[in-house]
Parts: sequence; C-alpha cells; structure tokens
Amino acid sequence: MSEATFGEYGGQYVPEALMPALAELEDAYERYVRNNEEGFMHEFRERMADFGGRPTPLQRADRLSERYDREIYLKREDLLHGGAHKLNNALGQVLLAKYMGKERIIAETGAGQHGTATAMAAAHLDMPCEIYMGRTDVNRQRPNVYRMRMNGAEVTPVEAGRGTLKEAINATMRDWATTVENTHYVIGSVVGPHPFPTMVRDFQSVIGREARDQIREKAGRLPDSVLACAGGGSNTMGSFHAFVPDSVEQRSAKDSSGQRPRDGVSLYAVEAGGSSLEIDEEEGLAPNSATLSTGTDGVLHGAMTKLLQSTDGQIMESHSVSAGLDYAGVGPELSHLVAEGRVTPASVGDDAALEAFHRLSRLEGIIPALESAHALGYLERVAGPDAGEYDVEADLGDLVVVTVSGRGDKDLETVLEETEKRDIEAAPDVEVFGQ
Amino acid sequence: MSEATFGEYGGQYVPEALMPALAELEDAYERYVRNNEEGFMHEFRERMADFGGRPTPLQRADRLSERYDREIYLKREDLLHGGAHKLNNALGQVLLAKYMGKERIIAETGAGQHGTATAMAAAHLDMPCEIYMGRTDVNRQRPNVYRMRMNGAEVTPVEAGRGTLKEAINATMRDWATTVENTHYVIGSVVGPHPFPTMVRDFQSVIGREARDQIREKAGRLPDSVLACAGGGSNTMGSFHAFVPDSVEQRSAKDSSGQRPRDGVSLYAVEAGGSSLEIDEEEGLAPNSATLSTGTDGVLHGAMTKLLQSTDGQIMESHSVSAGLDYAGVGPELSHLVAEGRVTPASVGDDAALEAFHRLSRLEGIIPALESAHALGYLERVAGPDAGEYDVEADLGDLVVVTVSGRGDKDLETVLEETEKRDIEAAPDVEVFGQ
Amino acid sequence: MNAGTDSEIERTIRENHPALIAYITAGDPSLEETREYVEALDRGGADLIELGLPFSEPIAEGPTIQAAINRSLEAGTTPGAFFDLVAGLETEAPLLVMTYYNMILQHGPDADPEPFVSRAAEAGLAGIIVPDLPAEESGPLRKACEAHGLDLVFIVAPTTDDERLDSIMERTAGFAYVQARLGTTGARADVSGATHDSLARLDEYPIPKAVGFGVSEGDHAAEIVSAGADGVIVGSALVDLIAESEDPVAALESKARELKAGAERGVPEPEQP
Amino acid sequence: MNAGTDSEIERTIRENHPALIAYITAGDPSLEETREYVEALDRGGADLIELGLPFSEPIAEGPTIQAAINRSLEAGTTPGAFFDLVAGLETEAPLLVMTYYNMILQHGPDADPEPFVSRAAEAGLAGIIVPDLPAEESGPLRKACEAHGLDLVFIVAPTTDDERLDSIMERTAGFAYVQARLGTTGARADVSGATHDSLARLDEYPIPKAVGFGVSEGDHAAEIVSAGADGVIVGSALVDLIAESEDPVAALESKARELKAGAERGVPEPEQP
Ligand SMILES: Cc1ncc(COP(=O)(O)O)c(C=O)c1O
Ligand SMILES: Cc1ncc(COP(=O)(O)O)c(C=O)c1O
Repeated sequence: MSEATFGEYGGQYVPEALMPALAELEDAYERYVRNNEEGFMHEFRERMADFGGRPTPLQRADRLSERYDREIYLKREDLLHGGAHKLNNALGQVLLAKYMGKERIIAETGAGQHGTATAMAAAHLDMPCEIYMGRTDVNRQRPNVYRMRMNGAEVTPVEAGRGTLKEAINATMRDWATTVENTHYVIGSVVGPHPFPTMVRDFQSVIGREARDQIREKAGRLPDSVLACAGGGSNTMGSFHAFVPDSVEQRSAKDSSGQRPRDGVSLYAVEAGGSSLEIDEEEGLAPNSATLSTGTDGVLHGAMTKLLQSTDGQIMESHSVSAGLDYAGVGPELSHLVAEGRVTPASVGDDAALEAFHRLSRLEGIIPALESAHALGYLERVAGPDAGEYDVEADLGDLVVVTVSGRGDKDLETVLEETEKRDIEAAPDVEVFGQ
Repeated sequence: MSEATFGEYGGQYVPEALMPALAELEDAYERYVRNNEEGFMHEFRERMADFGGRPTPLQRADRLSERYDREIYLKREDLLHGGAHKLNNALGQVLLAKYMGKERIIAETGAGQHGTATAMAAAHLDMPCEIYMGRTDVNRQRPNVYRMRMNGAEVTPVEAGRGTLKEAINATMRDWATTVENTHYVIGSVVGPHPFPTMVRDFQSVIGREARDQIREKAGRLPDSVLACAGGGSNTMGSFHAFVPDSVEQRSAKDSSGQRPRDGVSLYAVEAGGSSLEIDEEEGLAPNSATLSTGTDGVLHGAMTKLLQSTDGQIMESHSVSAGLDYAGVGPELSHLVAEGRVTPASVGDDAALEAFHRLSRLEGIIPALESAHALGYLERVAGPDAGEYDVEADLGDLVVVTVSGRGDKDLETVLEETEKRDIEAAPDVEVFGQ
Repeated sequence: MNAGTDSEIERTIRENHPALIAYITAGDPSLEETREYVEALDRGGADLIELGLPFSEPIAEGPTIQAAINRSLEAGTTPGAFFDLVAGLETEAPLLVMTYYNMILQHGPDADPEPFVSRAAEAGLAGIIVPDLPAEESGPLRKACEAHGLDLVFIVAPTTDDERLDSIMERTAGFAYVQARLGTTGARADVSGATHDSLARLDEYPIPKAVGFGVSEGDHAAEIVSAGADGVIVGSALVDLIAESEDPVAALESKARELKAGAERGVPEPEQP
Repeated sequence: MNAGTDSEIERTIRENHPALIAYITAGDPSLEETREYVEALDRGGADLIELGLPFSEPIAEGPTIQAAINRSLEAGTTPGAFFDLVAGLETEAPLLVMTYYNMILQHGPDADPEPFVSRAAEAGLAGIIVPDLPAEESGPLRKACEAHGLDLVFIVAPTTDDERLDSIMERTAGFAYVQARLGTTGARADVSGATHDSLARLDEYPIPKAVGFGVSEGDHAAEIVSAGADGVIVGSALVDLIAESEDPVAALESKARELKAGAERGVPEPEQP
C-alpha cells in the first residue's frame, strides 16, 4: 500500500464515517492507478491526450530568456482543455470514480478552475456532478459558474462564513459524509486525507514527466531549476515530482557526464505573498497565502500539514489577488519536501504577480493565470533588471523551467481592477474606450 | 507562381498603391512558404507546436457518436493557443512579415478572435501591432479588446458605418494603403486579394492534414464527411484542403482497398443561417451570413467571390448570433469549390447553433465557439432524433469529422442573453443565483 | 456487566442508565451564558454534558451547530477562557469537551496534544470527543488522555466495517459514540434505520453505547434506548433552543427532562425470571 | 504632343491646360443638389467633373468622402437615379463617374461590366475611374469602355514600380491619375514630395497627367502644375464645402475659380526661343 504520510505530514484526519471510503479509494488507487488494472492508466492517458490536449508544449520563451540572460522554458499547462492543469487531476478522479462504480461526483471550487475542470470531466464521462462554491466566489466568478452550468453540473452556493474556498471544502466534506456510499469527492489539489495527496500528485505528475523529457530533448540536459506556483500545491507537485530524485546528492552519486545539471535540479515553490507576509491574529486574517514560508504545523481538511492559523489553532482567512492560490493550507508532501530542504519555498506578492502577468502577456503573447504569474514574478525578483532591490537570493542557474499552470482569460476583470488601483510596471494603458 | 484565381473567383481588386505590396507578398509567399527558403516553414511549424500547441487532438466524441449512431470525431482547434484556429494563420503571417523585413503589423477584427490571435503572434515575435475594430464590436467584445491591449497591441475603434467587421476591414485597408512600405496587413481569413486566400489556406491547412492522418490512425480509414463552419472560410478551407483530392472521382480512380471511404470524402461548409435566409433589400440587411448558399457573384475586399449584396451592388449588413461568422463575403476558393460541386454549402440558424452549443457543452464537456456550434448544429439537423422535421438531406455517412474551430468562453455572455430570449433545447437553467 | 471501571463517564452512564448526554457549543452566545445553560441541563437531568470548543472549520457539523460555532467565535471564545469556565463549573454531570483535532494540537508548541489534555484534566473535564480524529491517527492523543485519566471517546459510523469496528471499540473509552446516520449533526424528525443495525452490531461489545446525530425528541430517545442503546446524545435540538427560545435556561432544563423521560420510557421491562 | 486624340477627356485637358478636375459625391446630400453643385463647378471653371457613385465599402476614401458617401447612401442614391441625373446635365465640362468595381459589375446580370458602361455612355459620361480596379483585372471593363467610347482612367501610385508603370500608362485613357501620396483621399496642407518624383517618372509618357489625393488649395495646384502636371484633381476640399458651407453653390464656384487660377499660376513661363 502507498504510504499515508510524508514524514510527519499527511494522514487521514476525517470523521469516522469517511474512513471506509478512503480505504476503498486507496484500494482503487492501488489497483487502477498504480497497477493499471483493467487498463485504467491507458484509458486515462488516452483521454488526456484526445480530450485534454496532452502533451502540452515546453516552449522556449525568447524574450524572457533575453531579459533574464539565461534559458527560460515555459511548460504550457495553459493550453490544456479548460485552461489550466486542473483537468489532469479532475479527469483522473472522475474516471477512477467510474471504475469504482460511483454514480455521482462532488467537488469544491474556489475561483472555479477546479470546478470547471471537474464539470468538464464529468460531462465527458457522463457522470452527474455537483460543485460547491462559496457565495462570495459564486458572485465574483460568474463566468466559471456559467461554464459549470453549461457542462451540466449543479452549482451549490455555500452561504457559511466568508463564502470562499475553505467553506466550500467544508460543505463538500459534509455532502460526502452523507452520500459517501455512491459519491466520489474529487478533491482539487494535493490536499486532504490520504490517499488524495498521493493520488492527485500522480495524476498531475505528467506535467513534470513531460517537461523533463522535453527539456532534455530541447536543451540536451536537465534544468538547473524548476519554478511553479503553489496554492494547494497540485501544480507544484505535478511539476516537481519527476525532478525530485534529481537532487544534488542523488545526482552526484551518478556518473558526471555533461548531461546532468550543474548541481541537481533546484525546485522552487512560489506562493502568494499577497499584500504582506504579516498576520493579523486579532482579525484572524493572513493577507497572504504563503503557507510554506510562514505557516505552522497543524491539521486541516484531513491532513497534518503547514497551515496559516492563529496561535489558538483557528484557521486564518488567507488572501491573494489570485483566487486559485488563496488557501490557508498546502499539500502535506510539499510541507515535507520543504522541511527536508528538497523544495525551496518562496513567495511573491500581489503587485509583483500583476506585473509579471502583464510582462508575459506583452513580451511573449501568453496571458498567464494570475496564479502562474506568481512563479514568473519570482523570476523577475531574482533575475530581473531590478533584482538588486529585493532581498531575494536564489541561484536559479542557466536553464530554468517555469510552469504556466493556466491561462489568464479568467483573470481579466480582476487584473483590470487591481491594475487600476496600483502603479504596475509593464501594464498597458487599459483605458476603457469611450462609447 | 501561384494562381491568382480559383476558376472565376479570386483576383486582386485593390487600389493600385497596394499592388506592389501584393507582388512582394506573393514573392515572399512563394519563397518562404512554398519553397521553405531560410527554413521558414520549419520555424513556423516549430513555433506552432511550441507556442501554439499543435498538433491539436482528433477526439472521438463518445456521446455524440451514440446520439447520431455513427462515429463522430472532433478536430479540437479550440485547444490552440488563444482558443481558436485563428493563430495558425496569424502566426504564419506575422512570421512571414518578419522574414520580409516589415516593421509593423496591422489587422482587422470583428469579434476579436483574429485580433487577439494576431496580437499574441505579434507579441511573441516582437512586432508592433495595431488592430482595427468597429466601434460596436469594441463595445460588445471588451474582454477581447483587453486581451489585445495586454498583448501590447494598439486597438483602434472604427467609427464608420455600423462599426462592425466590414468597416474594420475597410479601415485596415486604408491604413495599409498609407503604410504599405513597412507594414504587413494580416488578413484574418481566406479572403482578400491574391495571394491572401491561397496563403491563409496554406497556413490553415494543417487542420485537415492532421485530421486526415489522425482519422486514418484512429479509424483506419478516411472519413465519409468533414463538417466545418464557414465565415470567411479559413476554418473551412483549413479543414477541407487536405481532403479536397479525396473526391469520389479522384478516389475511384485509385485502388479500391477497404482503406478508402465509401464514396470519397464529402465536404460540408456550414454557414450562419442567422434568423432567416430572406434578405431585406430596402434596409440593406441580410439577417444571415449564408453567403455560399444565397449569395451572388461580385467583388468585395479585393476578390471576386460570392457576396450578400443588393441588386445594385451595395454590400448587405449580415447577421449571425456568432460574431465570427458575421461577414457578407466568403473566400473565393470556397465559392469555387461550391460552384464545382466539391463542397456542399449548408446553413444553420441562430437557434440551432445555440442548441448545439449547449448540447456539446453538456454531452461532451467541451464548450464550443458559437461559430463551431453551427457545424455541430448541422449534424443534429441531419442526423439528430428530430432530423425528420427539417428539410435537410445529406448523406454524412458513418464516419464524420467535425472541426471545433474554437472554444466558447468568449461567447458566454451572448449565449446567456440569447438563450434567455428563446426556448432552447438542451440549455441548462442559467438563472443568476441570488446575491 | 463490568461495573468496576475506573472511567467516571462509563460509571455515570451505567449508574444513570439510560443516560442523557447533552451537547451545547461553549461561548454561544457567550461563555457567561454557557455557564447558565450547563447548569440548566444539569438540573434537567442530563447525565453527561459535552461542551463544544469552537473550531473555524467544523466539517462534521450541520447548519445548526455551524451557526452556534460562528456565534461563539464571533464572541471571541478562546481555549483559555473555555478552560477557565469549565474549571469554575460545579455540575453533577461529568463534562466532556468536543472539538477538532487542530484545536488540541495548537494548545502547546510543536503540534503536541499533551498540553491540551493536561489543561483539560486540570479543568476537571472527564473526556474528549474529536470528530475528525479516527482511531488510526489517535495514538498521541490517546496516550496523553491515558496519562491524564481522561476518556477519549470514538465514534462508530454506519459505514464502519467490522474490521475497523474492533479497533474502534478496543480504543474508545467512556462509551462508544454511535453515529445514528450518515451525514452531519442536526436535529431530524425520525430515528434512522441505521441506528438499529449499528446497535445490533455493537451488542457484543461490553462498553456502553450512546447514539447521537439527529436525536431531537423524547420519543426518539425512547426508540433508541429500546433498540439497545445505553444513552442518547442530543445536540442540535438544544442549540436550536439557545438560538430561538425566549428563555433558553428554562427551555433547556425542560427539554432535558423530556429527553431523559423519553430515554427512560425506552427501557425494556425486565424479563420475568 | 499628339493633339489628334479621339478622347474627349484628353482633348479637354489639352485645350484647357492646365486642367482643373473636380470631384464630388453624387447624391450628397441629394441628387437634386448635386445638379446645382455640378453646374456651379462648371461655372467656376472646372474642366472635368468626376461624380462619385456611392458604394457601401469605399476602401480608397478618407473620412471626408466616406462621410459624403454615407450621406448619399442614406439619401437613397441608386445607380439608376444617378444615370438619370447625369443624362439631364448640360455642362461644358465632360463628366466622369468614379465608383467601385462591384457597382459596375452588378448593373446587369452575371457580374458583367458591359451593361453599366453602356448605360454610362448613353447618359453621356465620358470616362470611368475605378479605384479598386488595377490594370491586371481591368480586361472586361476596358473592353466594354472601348466598345462604348468611354475612357477608363487608371491610377499611378507612388509605389507603382517601373514595370507596372508601363502597363498602366499603356492602358489608361483620357489621362493618367497620379496619386500624390500614399493613403486615401483627403485634403492635406501641403504637396507631397512623392508628387514631384512621380511626375518626373511620367515625363516620358505622352498622355496627360493629373495629380490628385490631397490637393486642396490654389497654391498646391500651382506647385503641382509647375512640377509638370497637366491637371489637378480636387475632391475632399470640395466635399468639405458641401458639408460645411452655408452656401455650397457659391462656395464651390469660387473654390473652383481659386483652384483653376492657382493651376494657371503654375504654368512655367515659356522659355525664350
Ligand atoms: C491556474 C492555476 N494555477 C495554480 C492553482 C493553484 O492550485 P494548486 O496549487 O493545487 O496547483 C490554481 C487553482 O485554482 C489554478 O487555477
Ligand atoms: C472560432 C471561430 N470559428 C470560425 C470563425 C470564422 O472564420 P473563418 O470562416 O475564417 O474560419 C471564427 C472567426 O472569428 C472563429 O473565431
């Protein structure tokens, strides 16, 4: 069986009623995903190719390479069906639910990316689907709500609390606790109780597997570093998993042909720094979601991991200009890899992410998701022309892969609004033309 | 040199000032595109793969296949970078302009799809870019305006006339007539003066080339028919070009192994039937853009082709619920192929397109562009459960390829609005959840 | 049955069989009022009282208790103040704390449950219920509870299979919390069929069983007890009274009486020897 | 120079050298008013008058003439009414029609230009200018024009290379329309350098050259004629007067006078023999 924990992180902190479902899921995961019973993985890969559009390209970013004076390659998950890496996981889980004989799919969503991916996968595989979404998110992410509805999913607004992702997860867990016998809960990131973090990572790991092959093909060697944004961490773990063994230690044990990277492949998980890394204990507010950098150990949504929490243990309201990173927890495996030193946590604030959004749009003709813009913002902080001004030191090396986890069409309104409030370098004049 | 005409259609009906630019373009097209000088085609294909996401999948549509009791495959141009087939052409032309030493790109856009594709390509290739867009379109297609701006393009609203695509083309031609020496005009479809129709077709023909290989790989034979929506016709010609030689006549001359389709590959160009195929001469209004089905020969925007025009020769205002099909002309090669009988023109009205939009979203988890929904609507009219009710006869055969030319994210608002006005089968309840 | 247990909770259930276990959320709407409500429940005949220590992500609760938790958090309830309240309470009924695992981990440094348990023992609590802590993950907390003489109560769900049942029943202390139905807490209008099945499955285990999730009326209590339960657990129905009644103190006391009477009605007539 | 041409237009230019060619859009704001404006231009000394037959897609026009065309189309101008107007005009200056090729194709069935030319000849028009018809595509129309004795005037652009120049100059009839600068029609404040270059290139061809695109003042006319042109073509400046002047008839007449006088000022003093 797969390990339920990653060092001290992970586990299964859920109500007893769900434990048998987790056991059943673990069993199905072992059989279908790990041992490819009934050709599950074959079908999954074929559907990800034909329906999802895999493989996604690894593209050399000419102008970023120039700007940062090193080779920058972009892993283009923005080209996946639905517009983000989320489908890798959603399709995997919905297909698995089908193999398990489940009759209904539920999922939570924050910004709506995981919800739309799940709704698409459920429509594709003809499964009834219900998506829980906080009231605030329903109101501010209308287009995604409509997309889900058009794919035939029910969208259920969650009125509790501040009506965002955290509350949506709680509501989905409650639904699951009631309907667990015929329903599968498609968790949207590498979070939640075992086996979710492992399984979601496996479904997402195609990102890094492809990127690893592609960079060797294109650049003739492994990269010096890989950068990916981290919310719950599915994009991060998906991007990193294939590279985790390429560490300094493990690689220096191998032969030292020119094929290997300088010092192993460094892995940078870039979180949302929001407006500040300080926490407002009084208000229960963390104006960021830099869990790996600033969080403390605790249990949330079924797993022991790093959290943004008060000293009493109440979970903080997190914040980021990018809704998809706006979560107070993070995947337990990522917490572990950071604790071990294999993954370096980093964070980039709202302003730098907005700048990076505009920069990539303008220089490369790719409008990235605001989430992905965080990883690009880190590149600028470390290697940009004004890098000296920031207190960020990182040795990214000469060959860098950045995962563009999604496209930014969904973010246009937010970006316009937020850009107008600030003085953002690289932003175009987005005056609304007179009527 | 390439032929300037297709039978009686095509030609170069432009102001004298532009003729030398057309000659220069023709020369560049011959050298770079047809003869791959300086490795142009190699670079083009590589960029289309890495930046654009080619090849796009050919996906078996399981539930449509069931519904229509035949094998339905979807060519997934909706997965291309930018969300539509438009990039195939835009990137080709911007790259060609670069090889030609041009310093500036201009383009027209209606709904904004070609404009965004061109802006993306220009950003990617570091070329200054200006997009002309009718005032009405600017006002109703804000998100696309913002996308272009974010990619660094200027967007110039055209105040003339009704402020739609026709006027935008006129304005771009005027700019070009002034700046022709250093500027390339990236025409957005297989229209305009020679060599545009031929060149744009060649850039788009990758759609059909891939689809032809993919269907042989997946189904073991050529399809019985290929369906594609037609506005200007770049998606149509791109989808059909590789199949044009697979006609009954030409194929029956070959050996009759089981590999060939029943009777050659039938090609259906599906235009927008709008609200009616009747024309209002008085108002100068055609409430459709079914040019191939109802148009007459004439000269528009540089070419002799089929047009929607009054008996005096004034061009009609066309109409379709789908902005990308809303054009009173059509590519001259398509006019020719229809005249020759190789391509069958068909049309599908607004309602049927909206239905098909919802049907694909719900059954397959793919939200198509409203343009593409027209091709899918034709499938329903011919082969759907209520096919008997419509006066549409077509022998599509057992193996059908439909090109999904783009994704429908851009159409959500229109679809919501238009769906609410009508009684559309397959539409979900899209009530706006209370605040 | 073995009456010689050193568990105060188990002893209490046996001595007051069939037992009424009452839940309310501490700090809803204030800790001061909680004190009065606890005393009212005690007077009304509750044999054990569970106090919810509010956590921001109450994934096992239905809307009623979610709302109570929100009210409590908004009132500023902290673990420190909670323990102070508990330490000052003098009820006949032993008290348990019901909270989520993260609250327990954060009471001291290093995500260690021991400081919480130590403080709970000091405040006089007799047991702990943690809805998001299944048997598998309970090692550290159980160890601390054993060290401090507190009962860690586990929940048995309708989905719990026989294999897991053994391990839960082996570990649970004080009583087994039998979840009456799938889903979250919340008052229901009937008794679930699953309750009967669960109680039948548990018959062989010597530890007392108390049924919760959805119990709201005396008649439910009667039915549950007659199906073999040693106690009934009532939460949402009491929380509703706190939120809606004009005189919650009186309402709680009389509701406790009704429930306790119901439970007693359910006791089967002793068979003739 | 060869004065023995059978082209009325060419003869008119030679006889009135340097010639003023005036353009207005027919039907702007109504055909009735167009009649008065044509007569005014004729009185003012225009040697040739071009009438624009409006087409919905005037890709070669700048904003001024675009607007005029829109006004005309909104007033309901049709080719039939246009020809009726022309047939009734009695001006000293020969008349030309300027329109787009599709208008010519649609006058009869089967996209054939002949019916249009035949009707134009019947109405007394002397020539046709088609801004979107380059020499290469002009075969059918030229044939019809020759058959009906109309001049088909071609445009020479600043971008026209020497190779194409020959073929244009070979085909153009009446005069060569020399496009003064790149771009669309529209009044400008100066004379483009391109004009001088173009005229120099055309020197060797015997047919008269008239310069248009941007000419708006007498001084421009003078400069152009002194650079070797046989005539100047003025359009947008006149259309502006129609749109803006309080008395367009008087304004047009006096503007024509100014332009004609300007052109004449440009004629080089005859060299001393
Ligand atoms: C484009 C994109 N990137 C990243 C994320 C963050 O999620 P995760 O960290 O699980 O990849 C999201 C979440 O919605 C997303 O939409
Ligand atoms: C998705 C899509 N399909 C089709 C079209 C129609 O254009 P064409 O006929 O040139 O393919 C458009 C034009 O914008 C489009 O966006």
